[in-house]
Amino acid sequence: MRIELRSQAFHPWSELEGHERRMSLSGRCGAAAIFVGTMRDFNEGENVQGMFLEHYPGMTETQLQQICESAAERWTLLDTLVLHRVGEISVGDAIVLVCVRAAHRGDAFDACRAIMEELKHHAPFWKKETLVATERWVEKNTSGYAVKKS
Amino acid sequence: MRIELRSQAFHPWSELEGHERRMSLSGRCGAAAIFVGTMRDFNEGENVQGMFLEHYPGMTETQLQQICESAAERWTLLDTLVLHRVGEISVGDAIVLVCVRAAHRGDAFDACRAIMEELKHHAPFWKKETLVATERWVEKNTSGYAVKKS
Amino acid sequence: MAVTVKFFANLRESLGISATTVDYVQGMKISDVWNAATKEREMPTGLLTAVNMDYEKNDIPVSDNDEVAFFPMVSGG
Amino acid sequence: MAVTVKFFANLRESLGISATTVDYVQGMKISDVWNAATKEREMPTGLLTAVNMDYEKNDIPVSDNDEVAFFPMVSGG
Repeated sequence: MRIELRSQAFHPWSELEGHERRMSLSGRCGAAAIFVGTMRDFNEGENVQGMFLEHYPGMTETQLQQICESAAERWTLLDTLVLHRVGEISVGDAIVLVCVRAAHRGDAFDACRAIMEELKHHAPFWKKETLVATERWVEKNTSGYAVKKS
Repeated sequence: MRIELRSQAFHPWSELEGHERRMSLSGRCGAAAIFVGTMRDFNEGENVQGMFLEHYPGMTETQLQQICESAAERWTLLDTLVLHRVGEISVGDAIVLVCVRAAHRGDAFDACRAIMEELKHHAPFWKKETLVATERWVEKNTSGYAVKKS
Repeated sequence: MAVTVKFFANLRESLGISATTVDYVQGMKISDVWNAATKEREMPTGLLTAVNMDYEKNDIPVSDNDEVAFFPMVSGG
Repeated sequence: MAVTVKFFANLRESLGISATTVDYVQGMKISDVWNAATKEREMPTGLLTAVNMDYEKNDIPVSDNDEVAFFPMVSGG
């Protein structure tokens, strides 16, 4: 289990490559479920030009740790990686990377999803978006879905 | 949407890197849900030393295409990538890579999961495992979960 | 006037045939194709069937030049 | 004899304070910490509270040297 906050841009595929090399599970791992959240240039109908991601040093790491430990108790996992950006973020930057490896796909999928949902709702991060002419704090999470197609 | 069968080993992170470069969604993409299935050295209690993955040329590609199109109708997606190995496979090799990109995480997660489940149950692939002293065809899919912890 | 027949995986191995053709007969169904191709072998239970690369669950009539495939449960991914 | 108080995000901006300390008084609760730290400002609805970096939903008593944090709904990931 590895949890890191990053104040500089990171590259998800290189991180996965490096993590896998350091933490090889060859032969035991049958499934990796990965989520990468990246910064869009729009949110709730507005163009977004940049973002500041505030966090609570100490508590953020503790909460992420608890979230990953709770997933490891609930599902049968081999390894969990969570990277999360903090500070100034540009459009297209990766904000969060979660990679869960397990022997079986159901465990990997369920745990990766649960970690992301818990992170969105409980990890102390706050996004301040820079709009064209102003800034705003993001005061709620989205449901995670596009507006339903008819 | 890109679907490919590969007869040679592929490296999931390099593939994701290359795919993202060719099919950039910068700014529009908020979420990538990725699944990588790799070959374990055990299955149903037995040591597995190698595997041959048979497929039905033509039908396999058609079925994968239909599976991805059906996901694209059901969820709001930006892009789908499916790579699947065929032929001789070694322990630790990636067997399948699915990457779904969307504006929102729920769409990406649900579609990635659905594509994998459909693929496991409907795409014409057959695994023949080489055990220590013998070979066997895998005649059913697993549930995708480890035996439940008590 | 022929129907192409394909077999995969352990079915291919147990029959010793990967592909063959059978004469097309007006009104012939999937089960007739099986019987012609396998010399009336009993069809194993749980077999899947595809006609022209699409799954087909019922014993429907086939057409001239169709490709009919028989195979066991799939196990990819 | 003090309690550390922290504020985050738009709450930090609107109060103009990121961190402060208040005197610890025997039996003081989270709401007393808020009142002491904000000079009795009304607590916005929907605020989250943490004591020593763990979420706390009830207005429980705090202890000397505790760290109490107030912040709006989170929005990471």
